[in-house]
Amino acid sequence: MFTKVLVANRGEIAIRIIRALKELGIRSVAVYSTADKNALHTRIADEKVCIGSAQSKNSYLNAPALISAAQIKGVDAIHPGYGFLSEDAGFAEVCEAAGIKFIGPKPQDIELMGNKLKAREHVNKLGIQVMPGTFQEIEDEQHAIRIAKEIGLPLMVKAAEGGGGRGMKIIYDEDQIPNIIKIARAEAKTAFGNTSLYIEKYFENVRHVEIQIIGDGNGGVVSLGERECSIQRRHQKFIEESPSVAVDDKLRNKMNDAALRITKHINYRGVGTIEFLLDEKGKFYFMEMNTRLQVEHPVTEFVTGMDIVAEQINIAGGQKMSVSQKDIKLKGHAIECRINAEDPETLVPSSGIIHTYIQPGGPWVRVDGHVYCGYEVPPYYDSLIAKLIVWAEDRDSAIRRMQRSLDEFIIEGIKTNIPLHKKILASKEFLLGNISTRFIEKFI
Amino acid sequence: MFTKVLVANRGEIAIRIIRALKELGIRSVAVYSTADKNALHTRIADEKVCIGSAQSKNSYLNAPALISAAQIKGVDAIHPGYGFLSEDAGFAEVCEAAGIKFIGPKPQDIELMGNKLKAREHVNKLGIQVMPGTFQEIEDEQHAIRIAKEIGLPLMVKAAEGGGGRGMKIIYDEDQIPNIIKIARAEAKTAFGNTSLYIEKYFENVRHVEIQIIGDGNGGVVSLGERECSIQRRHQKFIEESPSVAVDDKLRNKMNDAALRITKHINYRGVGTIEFLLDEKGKFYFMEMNTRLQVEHPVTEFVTGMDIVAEQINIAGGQKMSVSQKDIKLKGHAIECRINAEDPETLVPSSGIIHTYIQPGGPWVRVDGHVYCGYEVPPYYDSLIAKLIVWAEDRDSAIRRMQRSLDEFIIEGIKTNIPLHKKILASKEFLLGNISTRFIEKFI
Amino acid sequence: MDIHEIEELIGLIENKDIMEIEYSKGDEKIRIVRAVEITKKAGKTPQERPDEMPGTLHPDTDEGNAFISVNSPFVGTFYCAPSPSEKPFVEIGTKVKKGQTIGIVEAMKLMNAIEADADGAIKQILKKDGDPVEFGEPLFIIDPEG
Amino acid sequence: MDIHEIEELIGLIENKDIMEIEYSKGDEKIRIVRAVEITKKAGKTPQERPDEMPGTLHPDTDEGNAFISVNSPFVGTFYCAPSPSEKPFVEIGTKVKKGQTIGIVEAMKLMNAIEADADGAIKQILKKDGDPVEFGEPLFIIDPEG
Repeated sequence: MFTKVLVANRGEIAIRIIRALKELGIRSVAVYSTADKNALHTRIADEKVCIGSAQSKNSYLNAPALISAAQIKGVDAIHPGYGFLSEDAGFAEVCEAAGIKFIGPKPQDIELMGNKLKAREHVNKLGIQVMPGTFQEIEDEQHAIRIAKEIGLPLMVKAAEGGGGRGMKIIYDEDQIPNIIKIARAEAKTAFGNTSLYIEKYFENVRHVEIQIIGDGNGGVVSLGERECSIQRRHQKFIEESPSVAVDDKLRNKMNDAALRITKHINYRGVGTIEFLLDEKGKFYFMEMNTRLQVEHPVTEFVTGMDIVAEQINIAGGQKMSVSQKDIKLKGHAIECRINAEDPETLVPSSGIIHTYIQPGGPWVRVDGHVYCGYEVPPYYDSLIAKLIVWAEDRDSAIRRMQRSLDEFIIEGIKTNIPLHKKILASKEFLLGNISTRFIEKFI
Repeated sequence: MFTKVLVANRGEIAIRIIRALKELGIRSVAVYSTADKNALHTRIADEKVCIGSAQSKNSYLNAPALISAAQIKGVDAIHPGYGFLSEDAGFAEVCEAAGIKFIGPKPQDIELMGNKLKAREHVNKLGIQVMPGTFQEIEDEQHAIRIAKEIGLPLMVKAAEGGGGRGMKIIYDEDQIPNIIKIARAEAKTAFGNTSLYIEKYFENVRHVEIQIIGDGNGGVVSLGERECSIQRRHQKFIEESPSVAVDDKLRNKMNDAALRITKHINYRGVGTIEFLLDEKGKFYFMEMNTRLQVEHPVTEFVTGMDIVAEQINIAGGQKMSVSQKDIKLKGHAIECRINAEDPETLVPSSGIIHTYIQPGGPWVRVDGHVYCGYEVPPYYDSLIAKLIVWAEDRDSAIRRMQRSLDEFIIEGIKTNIPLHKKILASKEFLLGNISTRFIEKFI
Repeated sequence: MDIHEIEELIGLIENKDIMEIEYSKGDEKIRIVRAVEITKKAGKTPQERPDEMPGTLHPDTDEGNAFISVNSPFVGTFYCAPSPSEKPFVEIGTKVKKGQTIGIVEAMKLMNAIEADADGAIKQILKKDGDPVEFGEPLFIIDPEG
Repeated sequence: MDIHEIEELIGLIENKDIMEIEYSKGDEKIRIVRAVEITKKAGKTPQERPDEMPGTLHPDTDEGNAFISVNSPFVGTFYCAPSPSEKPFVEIGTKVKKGQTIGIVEAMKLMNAIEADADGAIKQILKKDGDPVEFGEPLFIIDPEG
């Protein structure tokens, strides 16, 4: 196993990983930008090193600085967390070339799944239903119009190198096509350094349901069940739960089976998530695979009793998987609310000094956060400041537990989305589980 | 069920109960002394009422003020928490006389178990081994000396109306008897308003193991397994865990059986704890019963998955027990550290303003606390400021999780016992489970 | 002494009315002087004021005249008259003597007489007949010069 | 006490209502007095100051003379000479010109030349050959009047 690991991330996920490392008896090295000098992850890690200035490209996205930091600290492995370089096949390769284990999938798997068109092709060949749409990139506007006629409006234009909800545009009208293609291409170039686009059918009344899997790279892959992630805002997940009210045992088996086929076929190593759209008739479509740890992994930890991050580290360190599929049973119900430092009306990120910070606690309440009283939220990074996760015997009890936890959560000095979470949790439609990816849009 | 409940307590347990009430959809009324104006329990409750001045006798022990508060707020029931009036049979009676449900045992059960001599007699008659000692109160010094000759030194002098570790003196030498009896009698009068004393054998290398039970008052009683509470300081519990390394399935069944016999015989209603001494040979002796919710109930919640406080309230509200004995299975391992505001060397309570307060978090970490950054710990009450409870698959993992959680817990402005907890958790003897009630004494 | 201890030391004086602190032990010596203008007023936030006890002086805001507030010594129900059929003990403007009964707070069927804390005139009656009152809640304001 | 501890100490008092701090141990002594006008500028704590970028001015404590600190622009390994067998680029007292190479920071096998930010004399060399250095860590102090 590893003796020292560098965590190439910040915020709550850096803390989550450092916690797992400590519990496994592995020394942890935090990296930080000059803006994160007082960040909590630098305080709880065993060692820390400043890798660059505030802008992510100079620090958390600065691969040479990260490798250099890993070398001067003499680590065995790098954990990339999520976001930043976690799905960068090139970074994974550079790590391995430098003799540092990358705690994540094999570079070729990151690459295969990172290109959404290749991933669609891979999955389609296995006979698993993918989202209706193209398997080639869009050549030009005329090509896009031909596709639109073929599969019918509305459509969604996506960046081939995008993912995680970024770089997506909806087309409701054929006339919009030339314009949207132009904008999407420009955005894709800026965001992903690649202008490749493709088109999928856009479904309106669907759920986003994903399957958490974990593989040991030796053909062993286990599914940890589904997460319901339909409550989204601007394609960003907002509330996640497990299990999904729309998934019964039969459907769960089918989805697990599809996820396992997709990943077993490539002998997948590490944690990953297969994202599906689920329609009202119980038919599901492959959207994409995320080849990394996900923000919402705690809901699965709560219902399975499995420490996903520890398992991920152990597998990367060469250990065997600690569970087999028959050990996995979902017990009770877990819900996660993402607490963001943002204006609940405008969604504009809110930076500033937190002068009151009182966390909820008590039974089956988990907070994965990284801020504290007196901390200044810097304006440079993601607005997620804490994940509030609860578990209870059943969904109704979990909702009530989440409601009282949101009531207890006092953050002053910056704006947060807590009021919106409270509104959603108190709504009849949420309580009934009548949700879709357009829930918040219709709700506000 | 109840629609509104008054919580006649303060601190973390008031918060724990308010949380349970909120989750059950019951309105909560907090009471507070003038010293607790800014206490968190007043902030999270639905309503609050000031009941008296800082000294407990004028507020939290002031039965007329509590009943009056309950009446002006129109509550259906009072939850007494632990400590204060929770084991006061008279208060339970006054509540019921005023038409307010007392969320606790029947007054006669509180009385029976509250008098330790009567309790010993009750249990002895059932054929369950009690601590060797007297069944009558000590008449005078000569009587005490006769008993000493009979059962052999060392002995322990206890107050008949004492309990919970208070009012106890050890006798190592016959010459000390007259003096100790005199002091113990004086202390018992001050603390419990009653001079009755009795004598038990004092065992040196034993464990304190207790069984958590819950009864519905209709003959149904369920045991939730044991807690190992041997790590004590000055007869006050310091670290608790479940299960106990010293208890195997066979012994657990025996202890459960004894606890169930003691409580079924009186048709016990509510939650309660049967405390046993367990010697090195696996023989156990009844010490006393606590007829209330206990500080350390969360470790049992973690390993059983059962919400003990919700169950207690539901039963008091006339609902049936939600579980039967066969549903109770202990899964994994839970540990609790009591975080006190006190000098870790001298044990002197430390009051003052907390200027940094950063709580541990992450998977399977629970904090039941009541302080926050900027809060001033008043000098009037118990020094417990938070309970840190963790769960993991096995004891070793739970210890590592507790260690990293203690490392993360940053409290500045007052002194706490966190350093001592860290020392104990890091010790080889604790890791091996070689513990007894004299662990800390020998350890420091 | 390391940086943390120094930080703690600073924390210590920041909350107090301390201007300067000097400490030495063996060959180690430290002296900390506080900035003058920004000395926070005893570091006390309003939440930390000691609680009002029944019958404390309340310097009122208008022209510094010290009114006296008569606070409830019990949590219970306030009554302004000896019984529903009788007249109130006092009204606004009533002249009262120290020790005179001016109201009742009932707690658990016990009627507790509320007495004037000083000679003066009733300036305000803050509760209505039958109102629930908390411990320490102001019931009357007496103007000792009234 | 090294430069970091001093920096930390300065950070500490900047954050607080502290005017002056004096500390001594053995033959070591430090006294830091705060500039009057900068007391709590716009509520900013030192933590919120933009970080020093390589080559910023460092006002030193003795008589206000501004020394220049040359900071590492990379996380990596510091070398004081072009190769182990060669002499160091500079020593204490060496006169340097702006832009002159005075050291190397190696990151991922790439040798990055560290240049003097100003004309002057090397007053201090804060790292030893082969030391690991973080981004922004001071490597040299240059006295522009030296």
